[in-house]
Amino acid sequence: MIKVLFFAKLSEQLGTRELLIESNNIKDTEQLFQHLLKYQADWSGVLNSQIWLKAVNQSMTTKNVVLNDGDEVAYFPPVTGG
Amino acid sequence: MIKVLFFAKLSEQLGTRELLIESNNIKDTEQLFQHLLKYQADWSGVLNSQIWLKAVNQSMTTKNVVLNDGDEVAYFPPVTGG
Amino acid sequence: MISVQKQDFNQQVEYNRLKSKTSIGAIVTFTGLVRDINQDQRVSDLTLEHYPGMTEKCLIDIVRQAKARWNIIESTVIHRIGALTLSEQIVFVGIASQHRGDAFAACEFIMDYLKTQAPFWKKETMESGETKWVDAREADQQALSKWNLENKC
Amino acid sequence: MISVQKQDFNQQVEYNRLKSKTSIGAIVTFTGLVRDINQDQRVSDLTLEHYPGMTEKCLIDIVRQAKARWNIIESTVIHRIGALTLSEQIVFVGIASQHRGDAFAACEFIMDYLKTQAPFWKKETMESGETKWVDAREADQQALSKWNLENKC
Repeated sequence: MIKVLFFAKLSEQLGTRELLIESNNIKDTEQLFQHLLKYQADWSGVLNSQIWLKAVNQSMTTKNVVLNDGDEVAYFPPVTGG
Repeated sequence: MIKVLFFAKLSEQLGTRELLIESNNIKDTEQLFQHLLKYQADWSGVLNSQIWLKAVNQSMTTKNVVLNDGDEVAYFPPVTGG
Repeated sequence: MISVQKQDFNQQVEYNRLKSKTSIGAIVTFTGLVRDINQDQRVSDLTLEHYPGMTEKCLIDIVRQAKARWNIIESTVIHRIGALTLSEQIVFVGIASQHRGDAFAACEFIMDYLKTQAPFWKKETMESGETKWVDAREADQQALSKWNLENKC
Repeated sequence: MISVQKQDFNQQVEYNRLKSKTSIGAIVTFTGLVRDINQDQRVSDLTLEHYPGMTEKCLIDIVRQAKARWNIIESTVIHRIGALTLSEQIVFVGIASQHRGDAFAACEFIMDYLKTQAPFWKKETMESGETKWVDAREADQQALSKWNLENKC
């Protein structure tokens, strides 16, 4: 299983904070994103509406990362703390 | 009269904190310094031993400044507060 | 010390914690507060969301990078989460060093880094009652660029 | 607020004074302390001499120049004089601004300026009992040069 997390505005727009996805057919974050685009009818609109940041196992990355069972992938807007 | 002040190490070495000097023959800070060099036997050694800073009427300056009766001239080492 | 917390913090307590050794000659503190106007709108409250686990990991990494660059004797980073009102304290960064140059640079570096890399998000409630997720500022990205970072959180 | 004083100051009191308006989003404080080692010698005490009148004039001018360069909502500069022991507070500079960039820059500018221009002198007593006037540091001159000052005190 891949644990997928959404935060802040993205979480609100998708109406979802956390998902568990079967990892059998998902080799990397590129495939995960393609999977999420079709996950629900309106998700592609939200996911393509702006650039979201991505963290794999709690490290931000802009690369395509190979995924293994148990990995955690998070998507979120640019951060605004501090 | 010109009020002359010495601070910190310079004051200790000259053994003087404050002097009042007749301003009649002293037109500017260059003449004042020449006057101080001869003020006491050992003063030229101290005054020439390093570069001292100078403030005229409480503003630092490296220039030769014209002096008037009532002016205040201070000499001191590089500052070390903070 | 690193903390992500709901409760408020106290300037004197944090200052005293930093002032722990006789080798310390300089303490710089930064405190971020809820401001009344942001991006031209009047704010009355805000809520801070975060990514539990990653936030702490990211703050630890930021402090580690600061310690690799500057001489730091003590450091503190506190970031609050949850609901905050006007003028409330959001974030505290404190650095104690021998010399002021290190303390100033490390404190500003940590804030610049945190602002663009640590996973916190602000949602503002305006005086009008409307709520709005705060947009990231280009100025914050620019502030970070001056440090020539290789790795980010 | 500008003060040259013998008595100690309190971090929380000064912080609260700076945190005076809802437009403030950032507070940066600097505190300088008596360090145990200076220029490779173990220090036990120090005495601060100053030029009464000129010191205050100089600090006012430094703050005025900082306000001309950055957005400053509140500012405080306190410098102590007289006898101080190890770890005692020497100087406090606090800046409150809308944004952190102004607060950091103004606070560091004031310290860099004060260090080379304000007429204070430190005399240290070493652990050995020997006393010594502190030498000015080349690093402080260099720190000042980055601000491209036109007029000095």
